Amino acid sequence: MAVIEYIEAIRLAMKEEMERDGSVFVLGEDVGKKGGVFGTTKGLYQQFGEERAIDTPLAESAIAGVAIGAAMVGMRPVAEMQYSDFMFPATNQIISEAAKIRYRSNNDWDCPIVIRAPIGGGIFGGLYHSQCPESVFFGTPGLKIVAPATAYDAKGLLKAAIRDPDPVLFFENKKCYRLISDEVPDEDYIVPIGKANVMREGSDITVIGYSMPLHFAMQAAEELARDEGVEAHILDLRTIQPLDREAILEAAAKTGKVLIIHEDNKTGGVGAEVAAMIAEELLYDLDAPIRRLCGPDIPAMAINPPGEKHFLLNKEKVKSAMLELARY
Amino acid sequence: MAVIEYIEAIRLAMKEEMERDGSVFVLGEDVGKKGGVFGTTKGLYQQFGEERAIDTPLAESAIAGVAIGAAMVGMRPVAEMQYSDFMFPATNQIISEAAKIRYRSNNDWDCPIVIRAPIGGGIFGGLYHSQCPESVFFGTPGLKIVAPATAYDAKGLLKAAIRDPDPVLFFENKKCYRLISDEVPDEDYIVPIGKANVMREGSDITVIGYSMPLHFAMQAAEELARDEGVEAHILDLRTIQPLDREAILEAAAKTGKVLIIHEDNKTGGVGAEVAAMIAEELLYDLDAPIRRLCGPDIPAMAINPPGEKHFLLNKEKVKSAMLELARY
Amino acid sequence: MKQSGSVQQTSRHARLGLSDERVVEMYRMMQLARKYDERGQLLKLAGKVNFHISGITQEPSQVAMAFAMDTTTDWFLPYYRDYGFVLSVGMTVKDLMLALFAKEEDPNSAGRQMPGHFGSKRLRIVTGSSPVTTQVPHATGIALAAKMRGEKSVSIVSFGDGSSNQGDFHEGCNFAGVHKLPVIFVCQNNQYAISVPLSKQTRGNIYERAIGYGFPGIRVDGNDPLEVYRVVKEARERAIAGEGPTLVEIISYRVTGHSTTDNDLDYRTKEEVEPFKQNDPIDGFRNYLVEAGLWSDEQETKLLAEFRAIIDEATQYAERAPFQPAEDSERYVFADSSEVKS
Amino acid sequence: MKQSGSVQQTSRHARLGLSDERVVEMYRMMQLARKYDERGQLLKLAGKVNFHISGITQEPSQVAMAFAMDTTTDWFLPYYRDYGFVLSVGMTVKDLMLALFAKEEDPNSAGRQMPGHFGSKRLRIVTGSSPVTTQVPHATGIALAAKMRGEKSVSIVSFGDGSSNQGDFHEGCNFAGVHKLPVIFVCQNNQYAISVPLSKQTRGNIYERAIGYGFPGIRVDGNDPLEVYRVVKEARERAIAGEGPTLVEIISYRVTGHSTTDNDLDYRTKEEVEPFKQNDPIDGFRNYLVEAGLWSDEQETKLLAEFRAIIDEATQYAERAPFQPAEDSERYVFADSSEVKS
Ligand SMILES: Cc1ncc(C[n+]2csc(CCOP(=O)(O)OP(=O)(O)O)c2C)c(N)n1
Ligand SMILES: Cc1ncc(C[n+]2csc(CCOP(=O)(O)OP(=O)(O)O)c2C)c(N)n1
Ligand SMILES: [Mg+2]
Ligand SMILES: [Mg+2]
Repeated sequence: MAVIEYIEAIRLAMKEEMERDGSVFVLGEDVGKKGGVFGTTKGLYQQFGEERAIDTPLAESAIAGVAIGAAMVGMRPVAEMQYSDFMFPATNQIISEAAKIRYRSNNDWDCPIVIRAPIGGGIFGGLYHSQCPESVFFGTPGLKIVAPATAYDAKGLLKAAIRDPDPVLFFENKKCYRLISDEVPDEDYIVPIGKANVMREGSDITVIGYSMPLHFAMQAAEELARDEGVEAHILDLRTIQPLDREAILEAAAKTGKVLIIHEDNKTGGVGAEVAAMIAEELLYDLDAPIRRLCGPDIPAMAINPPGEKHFLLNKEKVKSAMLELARY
Repeated sequence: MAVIEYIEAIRLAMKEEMERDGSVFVLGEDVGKKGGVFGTTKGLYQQFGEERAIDTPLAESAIAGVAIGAAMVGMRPVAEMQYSDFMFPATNQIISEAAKIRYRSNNDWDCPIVIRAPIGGGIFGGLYHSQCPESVFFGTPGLKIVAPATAYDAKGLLKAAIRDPDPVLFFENKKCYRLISDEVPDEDYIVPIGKANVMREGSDITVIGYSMPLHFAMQAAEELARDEGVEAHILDLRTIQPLDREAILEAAAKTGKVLIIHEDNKTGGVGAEVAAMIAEELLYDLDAPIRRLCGPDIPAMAINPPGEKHFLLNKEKVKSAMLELARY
Repeated sequence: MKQSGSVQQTSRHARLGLSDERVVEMYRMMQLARKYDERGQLLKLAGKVNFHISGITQEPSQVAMAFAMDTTTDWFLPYYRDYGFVLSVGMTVKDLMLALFAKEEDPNSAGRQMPGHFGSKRLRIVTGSSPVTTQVPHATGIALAAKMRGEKSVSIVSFGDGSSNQGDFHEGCNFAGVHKLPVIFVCQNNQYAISVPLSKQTRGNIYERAIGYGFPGIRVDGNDPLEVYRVVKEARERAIAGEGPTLVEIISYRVTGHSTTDNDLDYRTKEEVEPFKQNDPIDGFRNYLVEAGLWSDEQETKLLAEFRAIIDEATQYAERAPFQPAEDSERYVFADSSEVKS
Repeated sequence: MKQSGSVQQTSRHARLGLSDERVVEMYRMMQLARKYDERGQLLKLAGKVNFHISGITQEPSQVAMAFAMDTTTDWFLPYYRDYGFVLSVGMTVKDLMLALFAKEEDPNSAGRQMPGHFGSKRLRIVTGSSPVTTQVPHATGIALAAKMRGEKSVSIVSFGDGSSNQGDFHEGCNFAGVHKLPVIFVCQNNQYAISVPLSKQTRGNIYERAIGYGFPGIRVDGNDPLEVYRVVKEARERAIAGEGPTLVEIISYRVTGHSTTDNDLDYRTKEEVEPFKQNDPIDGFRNYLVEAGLWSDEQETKLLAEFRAIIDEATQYAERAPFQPAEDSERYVFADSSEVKS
């Protein structure tokens, strides 16, 4: 086991899958010779050649559409959207095509593509290099959506996504790329899609979330345990579609006090569904209203530091919401 | 006051606004000479000429993008997407552009467009002529989204949308077009965006929804009142973004038993946000778990009659959910 | 599709490498498509089905493009009017009828999709949807896969004139151009996108758009199926030889309404349509065969009787066939066993 | 922009209708853009700002296109490298610096957007975003509005070579072609889209794409700003005369990395870049002025001093200026008073 960066975990997953299976290839803007604008595909071009690490024209609908075509005849494309902010031109290909190919053909055809896209802010990327597009694709049946928070999960989920028989959106957090490192086995493994993970056991409050903000919750939980004697139970959804209903209900029931966190805007976000699920099934087990701490309902985060900070969650914001809930 | 069809209310709203304001025009596929594939724009071409009832090339991103450009310099375009299923090619223009123009320019520029799109099934339209795309756009700050259920609201909300200084998605229900008729004043009026409407007063259960399924709820409510003595309180959201928080909480508090209905898939739909809102604010006023009755989580409805029926809500399905809740 | 039979050096089809049998078979497919299509219209009129969309007068060129391809290696991405195309690559009238009646046995979608939304992996017909032009990048992606795997396979994709104005046309063509992929883009230009005439759709020539992508674009008269055959065959040869894509614009005219829900007299006149109805390319092709000594009135009578029987039987079969059970409409959102292959 | 001054019949600029003063002013704008740009790079190196994106060597053609337009009637949709363009239509170095430092007083976005995301209603510069090519249909829509209102106004929009491969390019151009709208589409072809060279972006000639939309497409050497001026001016005249759009492809070469976060030696060599650096079009234009007797070394020295002072002052001002307060980042999601106008 080695401690590696989140971005390296993603890179390794692609490299290993490309070694394992000749039908796996990557395509996208600048993913070839340059190795990606973040360096996520570094070395693939050199190792596998320009035919399997394809620098595409600047056209996201084609990136998705070409990947879909190739997938339908048996390839396993991993398409990169340079920033998730730039995947909207591909929406029609993703929602009308990828998501519906199996269904509309009554299982005759399938579409095993992976679409990777970096989400989230905190890199002074401003309005169009920081967004979380989850709520746009969440709620479209036929799509699986994963959003790992750790290097371990990133590698295991990306491998699972590449091997999955259905289309998977892989939302990697660009702030996690170099900030998050953890232990990743040297051997081949996958993290199953659709399974949440208890990151921390606790009995006072439950925090449910995905991606970067969970790290704030983990830090806050340590401080709250130390300073306030509050033990937080933290559930990482990992897969946001399909949601791990069982794990969510179990985690909520465990403490009866639920805080849901994500960076995507609050209204219409994944957190709304998680809350609705709990409100539908566990109402009488709750000891406090279901709280959500999310990005504000503004179009995107400003690039200026006060604006960015105002938008983003951080340890302090999460901690005070957790404490408030514990004291409720 | 005359009783008119829902589709006629929409047509009249456009006609009257075009008469009132020379900067209002309509554009879209087949909206001119043919008057729209549903007939919604009938007569506008004849009355206002081909320059104000523009038959566009088959290109939704251009329809939205051209409308946005014109709106930025002071026009009031009403763009039609022939079916809401076909608005996805315009997603980038809607989410990246229309929704963010005011915000990104710090209020220097604005984008007063209306995008009309017919939603919903029940016309044997199959997978791609029946969808409800609300969840895709819901949760994108900067967009207003309305979805009227009655002719009165359709006319008043479309007029309000056309006069609104910001982009409005106007989701008209194609099943309502000819099925729903109600009284509409001859005089000019608007229905304010952002205000829900109590369709029926009741004290036993609360039904919250929008668009076509509300008519099932109204019919079911009459039968339940007559046969079971159950009085349903029915709230028509009318505007789904921004949601009328106050009205939702008031309606939920009124009976303590909430059923949310919509035709869009359950997971990630508007109903999730409504449930989450209630769970966040009103937990202790509830006498039953918050229930949602929505389209199943399948990509879209089949065209064959059993498949379509299976997908859609109807009076019976809504009624039994209402009764179950009343008896809870 | 292997060619056989005696080659008559003087005839046009022989010069194109088409045997007498093949060219007669082409005619059969055109007529079969036509007769199916006419029945579809009748069934809608009779209220037996909810919807039908016609390819009338476009069949000869559709058949010709199919005959220029290899059904054992190539991939087909037809659009909703392509009855002539799909029948030529192996779909049966019964299959089409099952789709028209939206029955479970429909191989295209088990009656989930509208008729005209073709798909059959067995026949190498790629599943299609309603939003237009999305299939263009798919065809490019399939050609990319063929190139990556070193397969001698060509993908061919149809779409309308209106659809050529979508972004996906541009992006799909351009991508194929960059990589010199084995794909043939066929625009079936029937002069209308529902009610919108060509003059309101574009001021350019669609075939000339290929210039901007660096590959050949060719305009061909859809009423001359042998010429369509030649053009598509040459495009296929170029593709196989690694010379990249071709854009083919087939000129026709939509003589029916857009679909059975469209009243075309809302936006055009009978007078405009009539000459095109008169100049039916199926008649033209039959005349060619008759002149070549390959077809006779008796054969025609026999053929029509044969097709009537086929279509009658298919109609009855499809009408009686069961729908997919309601519960099954929830199947296949994802793979049944969503386990990861390893 | 009115022209004045004595016309020297023999000089190129005079033949184009450019006065000596105007042509000197063009030079000033090129240099101002260059000097601002160089300072931007330095400020990033010094860690004072987070990001800068360069237009170096593209300024002369940007200035030329702006000078061919009318700042009182036309609409401008520049892209992120268009410093030469926006300075020429009235934006100041101080405005640019305020954007670079993301300060509240930035007229483009109050420091919300990245630098290079221009917008100022006062200056008729239409607010832009990061996703490329979305502005192309906007320019078409603005031209449509001009046509509907009978205004003598032309919109001009810039985008890169890579961006010309987006669907929105196709759709926006085609729509404008159909309606013969007064819009000029300018592709600033600098041979790269970040790391992707032109050869991997398209096999066609970008300017020839106009053929497919039925309007003229013209390729012009970006190192020859007077020729760019001529081409854009003629395009504007055609637009005003109701003759429709023009696509102009300006050939340049991106000598810097894509932005300050890009190391271009990851994908190209110094040797490839060097000749283009040497062949700086600003030098070329200065030589032209010197030969025409309009410019001297002293003037140059003075100009550089003047610009240094302007840029120094703007930098200091912007550095000290306040950010938009955090709470205000929630403003302007919708109109402040979202009341309906009636
Ligand atoms: C993206 C999208 N927008 C709108 C429609 C509705 N629609 C169906 S067919 C059609 C016209 C297509 O015209 P064309 O491409 O010329 O093909 P034709 O029907 O004439 O063969 C339209 C607008 C659609 N199917 N997809
Ligand atoms: C839709 C979209 N996809 C990706 C990006 C990321 N991106 C920013 S600039 C750029 C390259 C643009 O190349 P080109 O159009 O040639 O302009 P240049 O930067 O060379 O001037 C890319 C890929 C983007 N901004 N928008
Ligand atoms: Mg057509
Ligand atoms: Mg470039």
